[in-house]
Amino acid sequence: MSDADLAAPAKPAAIDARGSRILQGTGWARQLALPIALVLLLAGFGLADDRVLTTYNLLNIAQQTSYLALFAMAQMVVILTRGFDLSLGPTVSMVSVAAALAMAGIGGADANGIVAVLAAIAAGFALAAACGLFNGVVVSILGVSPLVATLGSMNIAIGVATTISDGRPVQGVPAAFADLFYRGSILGLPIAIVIAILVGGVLAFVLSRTVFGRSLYIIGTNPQAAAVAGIPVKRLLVYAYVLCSALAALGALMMTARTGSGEPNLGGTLSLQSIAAAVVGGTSLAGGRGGVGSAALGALFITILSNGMNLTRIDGYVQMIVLGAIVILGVVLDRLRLDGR
Amino acid sequence: EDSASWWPFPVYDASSGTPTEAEYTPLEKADKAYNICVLFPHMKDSFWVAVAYGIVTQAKAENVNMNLYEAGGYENLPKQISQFDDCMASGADAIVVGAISGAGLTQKFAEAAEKKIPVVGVTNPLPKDALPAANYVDFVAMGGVTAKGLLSAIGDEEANVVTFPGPAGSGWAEDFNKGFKDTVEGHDNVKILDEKFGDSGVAVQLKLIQDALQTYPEMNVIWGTAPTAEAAIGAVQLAGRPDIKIISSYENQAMLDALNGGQILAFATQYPVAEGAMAIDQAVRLIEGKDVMKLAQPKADVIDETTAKDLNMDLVLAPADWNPEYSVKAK
Amino acid sequence: MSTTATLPGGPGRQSGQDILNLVLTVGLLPVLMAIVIIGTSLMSPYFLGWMNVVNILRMASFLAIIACGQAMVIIAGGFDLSVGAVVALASVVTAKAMAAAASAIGGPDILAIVIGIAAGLGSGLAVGLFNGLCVARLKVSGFVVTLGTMSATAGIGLLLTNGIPVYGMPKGFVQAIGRSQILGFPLAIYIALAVVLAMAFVQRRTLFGRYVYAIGGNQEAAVVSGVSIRRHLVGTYVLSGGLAATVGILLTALVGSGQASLGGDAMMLQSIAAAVIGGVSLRGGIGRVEVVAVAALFLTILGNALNLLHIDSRLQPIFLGLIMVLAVALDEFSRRRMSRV
Amino acid sequence: MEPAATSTTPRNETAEPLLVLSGVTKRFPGVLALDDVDLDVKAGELHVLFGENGAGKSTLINVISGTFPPTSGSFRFGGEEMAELTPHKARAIGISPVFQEFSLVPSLTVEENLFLGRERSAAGILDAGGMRRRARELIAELGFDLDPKARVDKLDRAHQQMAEIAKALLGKVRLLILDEPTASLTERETGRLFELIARLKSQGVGIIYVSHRMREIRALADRVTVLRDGRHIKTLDAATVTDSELVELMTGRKIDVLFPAITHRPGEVAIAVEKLATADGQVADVDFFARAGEITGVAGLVGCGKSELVRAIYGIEPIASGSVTLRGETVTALDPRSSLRRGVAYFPANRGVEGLALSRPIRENVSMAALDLGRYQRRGIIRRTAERSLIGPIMETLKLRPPNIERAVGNLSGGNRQKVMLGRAMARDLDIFLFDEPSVGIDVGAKVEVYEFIKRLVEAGAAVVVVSSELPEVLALSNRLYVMHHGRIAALLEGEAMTEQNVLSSFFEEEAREKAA
Ligand SMILES: Nc1ncnc2c1ncn2[C@@H]1O[C@H](COP(=O)(O)OP(=O)(O)OP(=O)(O)O)[C@@H](O)[C@H]1O
Ligand SMILES: Nc1ncnc2c1ncn2[C@@H]1O[C@H](COP(=O)(O)OP(=O)(O)OP(=O)(O)O)[C@@H](O)[C@H]1O
Ligand SMILES: [Mg+2]
Ligand SMILES: [Mg+2]
Repeated sequence: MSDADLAAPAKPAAIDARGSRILQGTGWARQLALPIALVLLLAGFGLADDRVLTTYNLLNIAQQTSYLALFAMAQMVVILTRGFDLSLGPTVSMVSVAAALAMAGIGGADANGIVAVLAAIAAGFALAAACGLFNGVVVSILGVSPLVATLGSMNIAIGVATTISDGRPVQGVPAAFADLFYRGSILGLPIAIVIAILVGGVLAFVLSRTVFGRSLYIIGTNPQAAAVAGIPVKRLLVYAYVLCSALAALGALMMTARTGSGEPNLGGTLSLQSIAAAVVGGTSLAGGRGGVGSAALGALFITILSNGMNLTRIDGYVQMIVLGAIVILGVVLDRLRLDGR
Repeated sequence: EDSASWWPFPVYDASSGTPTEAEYTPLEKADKAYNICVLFPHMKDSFWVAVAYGIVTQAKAENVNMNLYEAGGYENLPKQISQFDDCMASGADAIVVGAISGAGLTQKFAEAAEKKIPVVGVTNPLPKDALPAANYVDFVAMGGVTAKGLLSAIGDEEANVVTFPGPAGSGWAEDFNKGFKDTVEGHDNVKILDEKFGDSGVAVQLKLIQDALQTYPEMNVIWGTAPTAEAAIGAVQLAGRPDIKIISSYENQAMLDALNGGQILAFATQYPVAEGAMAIDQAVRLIEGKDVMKLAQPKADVIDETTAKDLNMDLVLAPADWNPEYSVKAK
Repeated sequence: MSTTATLPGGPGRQSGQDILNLVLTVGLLPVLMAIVIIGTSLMSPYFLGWMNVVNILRMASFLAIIACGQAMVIIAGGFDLSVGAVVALASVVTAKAMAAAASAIGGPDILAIVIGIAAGLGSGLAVGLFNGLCVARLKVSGFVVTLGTMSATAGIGLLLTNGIPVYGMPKGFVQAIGRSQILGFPLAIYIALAVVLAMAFVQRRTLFGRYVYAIGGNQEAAVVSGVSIRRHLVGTYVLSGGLAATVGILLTALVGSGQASLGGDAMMLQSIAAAVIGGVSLRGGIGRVEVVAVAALFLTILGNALNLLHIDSRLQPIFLGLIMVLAVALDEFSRRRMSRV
Repeated sequence: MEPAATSTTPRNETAEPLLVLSGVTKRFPGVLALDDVDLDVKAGELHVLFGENGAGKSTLINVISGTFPPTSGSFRFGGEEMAELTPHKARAIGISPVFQEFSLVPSLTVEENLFLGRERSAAGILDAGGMRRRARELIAELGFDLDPKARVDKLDRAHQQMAEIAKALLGKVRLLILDEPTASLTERETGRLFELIARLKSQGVGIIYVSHRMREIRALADRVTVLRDGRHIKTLDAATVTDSELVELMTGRKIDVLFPAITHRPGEVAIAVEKLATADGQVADVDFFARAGEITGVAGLVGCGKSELVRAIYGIEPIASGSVTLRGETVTALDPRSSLRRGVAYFPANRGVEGLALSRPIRENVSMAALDLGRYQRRGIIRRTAERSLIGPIMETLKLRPPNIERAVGNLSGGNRQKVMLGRAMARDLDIFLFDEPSVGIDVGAKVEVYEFIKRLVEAGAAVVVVSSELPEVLALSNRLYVMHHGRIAALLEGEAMTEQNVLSSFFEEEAREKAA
């Protein structure tokens, strides 16, 4: 048991008790509040501009959401354990470049499709796993706070991404890759949406139905109790960070297919965005609270907001202000609703 | 705000691959009030404000609807891609894009082509033949122009240069740098001591410059982005090194003022206002299926004290009192 | 209490103990810093040059001032992501107000300068107040609130300037605040010293400081002990906003123009890194500003050393990230060893 | 006590009682914690609040000390109507609570905590010297072994309790409220506290006292008020009421004996510890063994290392040297996971911090330590139906109330929380049980159930170790009793020799021996 854990003040029981009562008693209200807000938001934009609610645009929103939702889900996994991953964005950049380089290395645009795709996947996930492993080991075994650990790996990933790419986009992504991760569609749904739904489903299953998922919630709620109950806290923390990076890598591959090149700046602001999406959706930074639904809803919320503002022609800087205001308003409403009971 | 005096504008027509001298003259008016969607990497400096000025002025002149979206910075490629999607979703007749990464948008370009939405590239370079029409200066060439300016200014004197190209991984910083380096190569009196990549904000550049002043006491030329030059002016003064020459790889209001104040040696320009205006015209021509110059390249110039007087400032910067407009409604 | 059972007693143990105790009191940071300083000065003759030392101190001053505010917020159990954006806003507001005042009243520069500084500080305090009120009154997490204000503040800064630098400040301002020196050191260093000393005093000797520790350490306990939570929470955010604005003003004077690109995410992350490396606990209740200032100096020296050692600027983030993680991991390790002894 | 003396001269008998509550109701979301309670406390009286876990005692105290307002009802203090009371105001007028959940800030020192909210200051600047002097004075006056400069999170619970009590006595006190103050004190400190209480009473301070320990109630109480389910059941004169009457009022049923008669049938040695020393030095050179079929007790003063001993055996306290042998097999590299696999269970004293994930359902908390078993999962996927049908009956036998295993543990009272911990032991097959303070903070009814549980374990042949600061408890339960002192075994008592007298004298002998050495 680390000293840091022991020194951490135990949350007064009254607060926890109240928090859990809310979770239980208002389960359905929590689930529904954000969706209702989303529908209202969408309806509002729909009134302002009639192109917002076209099938085409709705599909467009869904597709844009799938990327952010993937990253928010990745982030949520580690937030559940009281951590977060600032290196997620740079990991995305690094994976994008590495995958493109791997494909370029074996023949670029003319490479054999399957070989190229496999090479990209191998290179991307290997790097991401290394990054996740680094984060996990530094956080759980060396006991460094997730903030510093991932701030460190964030810098490292940025350095790696710009160094191996020489700072330029890496071109030569074969069509097979773009088909698989971007252009394809299943039952009329663009592949990105299909992947996001599949991953979301599997992740939801993992979190709610497996020993691993259950343990993450327990670790996030009370790490000391988890350790005393024989849960291998350190090992599972490492897994959580690796899983986070792996999901980020999947998103990175999809984005690379979407851009058609390996981009050293692809992840730029994704770290904060994914945290924002997860938290706005109701994932608690204090750990132990959240799920696939919260991450997906948060991502949808942010995407609809910016899509709506784009289509209703709100100026860029004003968009930033509105986005900030709405993020605050979102959590304030959440808070008021919880208090109102 | 009248663009009439800008035309004809001398350019290279590089449609066929080899640039030939040409003149650009836009249409009088569009046939209809088309919807044109414009995407910018950001609007955080006077350079992009200048491009926007050209776009807004020309959109008004040709009487089309225009909406401009900015992605908030070069680190936001995913956002620009989403904005591109939003443009297509909002039923734009054409899209004008200042690409964060030309390579990164190729998929989107292909999609727009499938949907028969014409796309025009403006200011930022794109892969060859990526779009039906574009206008930009090759950044490698821009870097080269500034190098030539330096070479002619120093004659036989020794020049020890540290370059501050801009953010690593942006693509454009690397290209500027390459152009500069390639051009000074083979000149024995010019030595490049180091290349310091870094975010193109004044604060970051200031720190890099101050560190470089310590690392390389022999440095006597600072070459870099406009914010680099801005930061360098103060840093050089503080360090008591008025002998250091400062050159900026592109233009903004501060560069013009600094040049007039004798604080920098030179800056390069690619006439961003004209670029914006041409892009709108190219878009209208594509929509209407008219003849279009596939790749127009403004003649990049390096501006120093002597040439500053002859410069048509209208084509370099937006008027000081102009406030960016993000949308234009056709009358 | 002893470890005699574990270690064979003998000569040398006592001195080992002494070193360990020393490290416990001063922390590992100065030791690491000494290593970096000595190492770099051996490899680069310019590192300990007067100009370079002044440069380092100036840059460290900016970071230290912001990190002090950030540290107070974190100690109270919060988070301030908006500091970078406040730096930018304050810069722009100062420059605009000063330029406007200068051209409107003509007269002596000093009046315009005072008006400009007041406006800049005011803008920072206002953002801080808004953050504080949201966190304290509406009981929303500081992380999310300041994420929102970060976006909104940056938007306002850009909206005011369109990203174009603001000129027209009286020359006196740039000369007096930005470029003037006292005993060979720039003004910023004195201001930083004053801020750190004042904050150290506040932490140790004032009610406000005491209550900030109490609130972050155990908010429930503070409540039942009759501490007014709201007022002091708001206080920490206002302080942080004010200090960030101070840096915005100093940077404006240094670069000679108001810039919406000053500050930004990098400044925000660095301030948090400095606070955490300086021993501030992200769970609140623990941390000393003077150590945070040392951490700010450490980070600045590190960046400077990498430049002076001719490390490729693309590789620099990798070193920075590794050293940052290493520093905190070692610290954590020694602290754990300590708690055993 | 200087402050008390200045504040109260005993009031004349006809005056209104110090504190009068009428019709106080407190409603939390979904819970009616207090239901129309009337109560009065006279100056110089010690008034015991008695009731099961969750009866509303702490809630009542919180209302009186201004932590939150009652939903309805009113109360008067010192003849004045109290409206809009804040914690600050309450302390200012002499209402001093000692909370069950401590009101201490872990990262501050004892001294800083004592003055929290009432710092001596001028213009916002602290008078550090003055406060230090006053803190030293107070601690000396109270006779506590407490370092005012020590950080609270470095103290054990007992010393934290002392700090909490000292904090309450800092200002002028007219009504002292003690919520289970002795739950983590040992005999010596408890004795000190009782002397202090007597002194305060004689100075006319009114005292509200909450405890689950019958002995204390007997020793201290003037009157006893019994609460049940948030309702005031009866107020009785302590001199005339019997223990069994009180317990019956409290639980609504009869409880004859607290400690069950346990038949010990010592079998093979289950745990053998040789020359054990922990890395933190709290345990040194300990030889210890525990057999199957009997309860092995460990008693000792605060900080003597008795907790560390069992924690080391379980594997959460690093071991520096020595060996641990479980059922003849010497184990190296102890950790909770492998201990559980070897059939060893540990019940931490601090259930909130080390035991339970409060916001998670009871079901998850019970199965938490057994998820590696095939019964609960297959290839890492949890068998939810199986889990539910296994945990449900376990909690039923433990008489969980309310019997819903999907509720969050945070909603449960102390006794029921302990039942969740016990349930964890039944969720897998275990035969060595290490209890650290098994009955701390739980009511008499729940205690009986815990003891019954331990009895069943032992009689089924398990090896049980009970570590406790409550002497009657270890004396009544154990077959053999170790007494620890300063990290070493001071005595091993068996059979007739297991008396309170012998335990205490072995402390003092050891103390004397150490002094001599
Ligand atoms: N802050 C709170 N929010 C909601 N419910 C609460 C809160 N505090 C207490 N309760 C509930 O009120 C009831 C009374 O609790 P209280 O703490 O007063 O019991 P108690 O008699 O002190 O028990 P114990 O002997 O275990 O200390 C319980 O059902 C408890 O769950
Ligand atoms: N006089 C003291 N002052 C401060 N800390 C003390 C004192 N005595 C012991 N401690 C601390 O108490 C801790 C050990 O106490 P702990 O309660 O775990 O032991 P224990 O033998 O289980 O006692 P108990 O179970 O009776 O509380 C150690 O961290 C030690 O530093
Ligand atoms: Mg209670
Ligand atoms: Mg103990």
